[in-house]
Amino acid sequence: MIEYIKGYLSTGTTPGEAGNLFWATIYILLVIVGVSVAVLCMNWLERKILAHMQIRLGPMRVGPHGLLQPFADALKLLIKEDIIPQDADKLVFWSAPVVVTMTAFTTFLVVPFGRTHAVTDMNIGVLFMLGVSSLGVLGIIMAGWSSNSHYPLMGSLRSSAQMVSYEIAMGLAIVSAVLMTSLQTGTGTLSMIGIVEAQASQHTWFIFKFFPLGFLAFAVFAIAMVAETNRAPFDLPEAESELVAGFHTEYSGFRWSLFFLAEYSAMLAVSSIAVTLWLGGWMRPFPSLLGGPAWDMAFSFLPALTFFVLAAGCFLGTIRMPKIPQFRVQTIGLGTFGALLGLVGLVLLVPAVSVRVQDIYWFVVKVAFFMYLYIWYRGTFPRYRFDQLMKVGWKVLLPTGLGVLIATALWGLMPQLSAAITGVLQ
Amino acid sequence: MKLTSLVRKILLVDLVKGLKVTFHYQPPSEAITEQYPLERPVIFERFRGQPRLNSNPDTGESLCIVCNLCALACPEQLIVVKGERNPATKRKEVVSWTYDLSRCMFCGLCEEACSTDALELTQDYEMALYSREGMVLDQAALERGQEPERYAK
Amino acid sequence: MSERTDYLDLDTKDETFLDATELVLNMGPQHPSTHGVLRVILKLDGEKVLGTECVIGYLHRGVEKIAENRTYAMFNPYVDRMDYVAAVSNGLGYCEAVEKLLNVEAPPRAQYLRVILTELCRIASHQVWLGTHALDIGAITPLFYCFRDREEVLKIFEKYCGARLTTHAFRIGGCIYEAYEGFEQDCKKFCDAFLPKLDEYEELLTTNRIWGERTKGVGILNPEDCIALGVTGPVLRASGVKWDLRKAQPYESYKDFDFEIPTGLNGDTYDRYLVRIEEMRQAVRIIRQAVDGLPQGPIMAKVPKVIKPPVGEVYHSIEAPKGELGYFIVSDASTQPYRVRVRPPSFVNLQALDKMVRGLLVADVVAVIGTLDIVLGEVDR
Amino acid sequence: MGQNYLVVDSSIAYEILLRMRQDELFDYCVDITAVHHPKREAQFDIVYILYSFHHNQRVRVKTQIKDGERLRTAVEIWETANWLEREVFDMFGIEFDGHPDLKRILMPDGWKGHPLRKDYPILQQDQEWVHINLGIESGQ
Repeated sequence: MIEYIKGYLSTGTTPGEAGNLFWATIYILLVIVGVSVAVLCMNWLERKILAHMQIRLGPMRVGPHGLLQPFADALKLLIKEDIIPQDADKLVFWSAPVVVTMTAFTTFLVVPFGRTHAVTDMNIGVLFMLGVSSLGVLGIIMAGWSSNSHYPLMGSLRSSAQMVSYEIAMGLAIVSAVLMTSLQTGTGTLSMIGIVEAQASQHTWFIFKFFPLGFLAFAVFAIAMVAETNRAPFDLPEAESELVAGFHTEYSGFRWSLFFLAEYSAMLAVSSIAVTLWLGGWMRPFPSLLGGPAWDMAFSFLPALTFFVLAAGCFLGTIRMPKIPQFRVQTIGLGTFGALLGLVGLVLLVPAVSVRVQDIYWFVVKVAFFMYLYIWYRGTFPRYRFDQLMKVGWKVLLPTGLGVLIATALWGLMPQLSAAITGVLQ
Repeated sequence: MKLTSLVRKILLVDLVKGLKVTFHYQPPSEAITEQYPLERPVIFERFRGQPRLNSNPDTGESLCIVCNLCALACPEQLIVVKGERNPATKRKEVVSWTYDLSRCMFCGLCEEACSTDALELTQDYEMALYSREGMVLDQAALERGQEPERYAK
Repeated sequence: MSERTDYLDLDTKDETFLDATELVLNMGPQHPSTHGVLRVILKLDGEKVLGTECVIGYLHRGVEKIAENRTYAMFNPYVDRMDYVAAVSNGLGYCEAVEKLLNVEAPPRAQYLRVILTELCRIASHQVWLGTHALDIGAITPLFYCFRDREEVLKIFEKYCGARLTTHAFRIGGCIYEAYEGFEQDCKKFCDAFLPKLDEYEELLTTNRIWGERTKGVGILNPEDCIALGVTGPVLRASGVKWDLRKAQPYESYKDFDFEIPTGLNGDTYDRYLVRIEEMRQAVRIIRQAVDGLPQGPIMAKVPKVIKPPVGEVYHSIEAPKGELGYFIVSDASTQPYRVRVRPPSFVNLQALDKMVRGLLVADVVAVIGTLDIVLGEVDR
Repeated sequence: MGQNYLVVDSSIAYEILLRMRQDELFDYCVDITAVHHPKREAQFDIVYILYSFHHNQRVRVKTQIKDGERLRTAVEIWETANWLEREVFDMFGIEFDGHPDLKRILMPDGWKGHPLRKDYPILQQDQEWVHINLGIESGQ
């Protein structure tokens, strides 16, 4: 068995490429579990970070520092009464959250967490991701329409208009990144893994390529992706102060939690695209500037170090817990959690593990950065109005994206162009 | 001027300024949340909370002289004082004294009307109950003051 | 509830599936951003507002009827419950109206104390407005900053009169509570700490492009409409009418203080926001002057224990945070007022909603409701 | 200051108000309210509180009407009179001729009685309405 695993791991391909159905299934399960855990973490982190930005403490009662709050919430949602409005279109109402969740998870098929850590490496990976993730809007429209209520309907209409207009700007930004992959080899690639490898071979992340063009494309994408996932300041479809809860006003319990799950996994998915296309995917920072085995060694300690820091934070928390009997369980729990994190850190110190985990670690760190941005935006900005949102999409992002695309193409063709011009001149 | 504002607009200076404000409020020391049962709020001296009937600390006699001024001053007419003149001491003594906390709006008019400082609105604030019945306080309850339920084990 | 369909004259005769262009959206009474139990029925074309109708009265408690059955002193705590975020102002208006009826005047020290507390209350009220208004427009964080700073005001209230919200701070004829020890320092400390916080709110909102786009040019009221609709307070001033009862018909000791009346130019939501922010700054200015010049002396005028004003009637109004708050009291020489009429600023200002939101989008409706700064306790009384 | 008032006959009340608005520039109608005197023959005092931005002056225009008498609306003079007159109607049952939308404003639609009349006791309520609409015997 171990031999088999070792044998597979040494092949250095994704299960999709290898055509290995068994491993593909395992990877898919891992991805689903991983994404769900990430959503749970996001739930807690968002509440905590947002709370601290708003000079509050956030959840503090369920578990130490509210660490068990997401589980309590999930449990509550699961056992909550399942309400389907009387006048709802039952079938569509029932299937909408399923559609939304399925599309959100399907996109993770092609996300490369590492060179070999992807379910499959499609040669149209980016297209696949874009296509599937925009199917999510279908579920939102279904939810809004089938609820048979004004607020959800308006929410879903807003959502569809928003997604359609921002999809274009997003696409243009992506194309300019894809163009960059063709610079040295002459042929570009749409494969997610291929794009990261192109960045590796060009010794730069695409965000710094052709400065400021790469950065501009990235910025266009970064704004469009917030709009695409219906998050503040573009959270019009669920604008709480206007539309109560937007398209999921009539949903409750488990169905509502599916929407929640889908929203957060969509956020993770688009962040993964951004990371893959512009931030070097699984590559560690400065692979060429700080190259060499010594630096490799140093960077390989970072995953373990992160866990040690988290564990230390937990232990600090146990010390700062109120010293009263009611908090003994919580203190012990936090201590155990810290010990667990430390243990994971120790495991990560093992060279065989750390080599394999590094890729995932850097990918997750980059995605986490985007998640923090999402929360930060939400804590800071007011909400756009519908027409202004459209204005930003069509009048600012679309021309910028188009301009960046043309400029990238011209810049990329510079050697040929200059050769041609000099040829003509001679 | 126009150019600088344009540059600022393109560089999203206004948005970054806002982001800075929310960012620097993140340290837990900035949080103003009070963890209520553990941290008790500071109640100031003049707070108008749970009513109490004071008695003379030396003799233990009630300070109330059944003058009925508090009952007359109360906008909600929730104080009912019944007294009887004690033939022995020639003083009025309380027969029944009720205070309907459920209708009280803690305006403090009864406290101001009281001529002997017998009725006092204290700093106790934990008055929530599960039923309305317990809200009508009699003399004994008013003299005892608040005994908040302890949630701690 | 009894079903009514005649709220809006909907043209329903040839409404088929395809040409049903008008949508009737019922906003409230349970809705996140109607600031209480306001119910607005919107007639929409897509998201464009064609017309509105406000249904109010969900919080009607019959304050005016209660007044006829209470003595003058007893009714005092009830007025706090109308505009519950600016309870001190309500009490001030009522006490002054009765004082006018009795023909007494509060002693100077009481007048200064009243000014300090009312201006603190103005700040507190504007902070609640700012927080909720920003929340309506989608910025959730200013709410918490505002409430954090409002807490300091409420602490001063609690130290001064024993209650935080429904304060019952003043009595007819003056104040009953003497300034506690450290009152002046507390007020000054608050003023010093508050101004930088105000700049912080401005950093979050004033220059923010999203805030600007959401508020500039939204819900414009020109001065003529304002006057015709009887709109007062910051809403009127934002339209460019420089009218403030504190200056126009100074009551209490307001004539002793030096302060500006901020006015706007366009009368849109953004101007109203700026006017209120500036009003908070001016309130700080007044508080500083009043604390520095706080005279010594009695705090209560000679008022009989049982208040029995002569037969007559009086109308007195003050500049509450929301606008002109007036009390019309008719006395029949008994201990109870014969009739008390409250002229609530929120009620009259709310009437302007329809004019302001026609032609705007649903998202603007919540912005306009927020900018009117209504308190449903006062609208419905 | 500001306690001036004039009493006019109900038949010419509208003309007086119009004059006040146009000639005397009382452009801001502060409040419209009523006072009920059940013992008088003309039971109701209608009080218009006006303010002039030009003169910085406040004035009250009072007129008396009998129960059931109607008064011409002031909505055409001041838009703000709309809700104020509706409230007077709701609370006193005084009807205004020519009002665009005279219906109850604070009390629920279909409520019987006008609460601010003196003959309406403070504890009274429309039992029937409460029973039908809330499904309980008493709202108190």
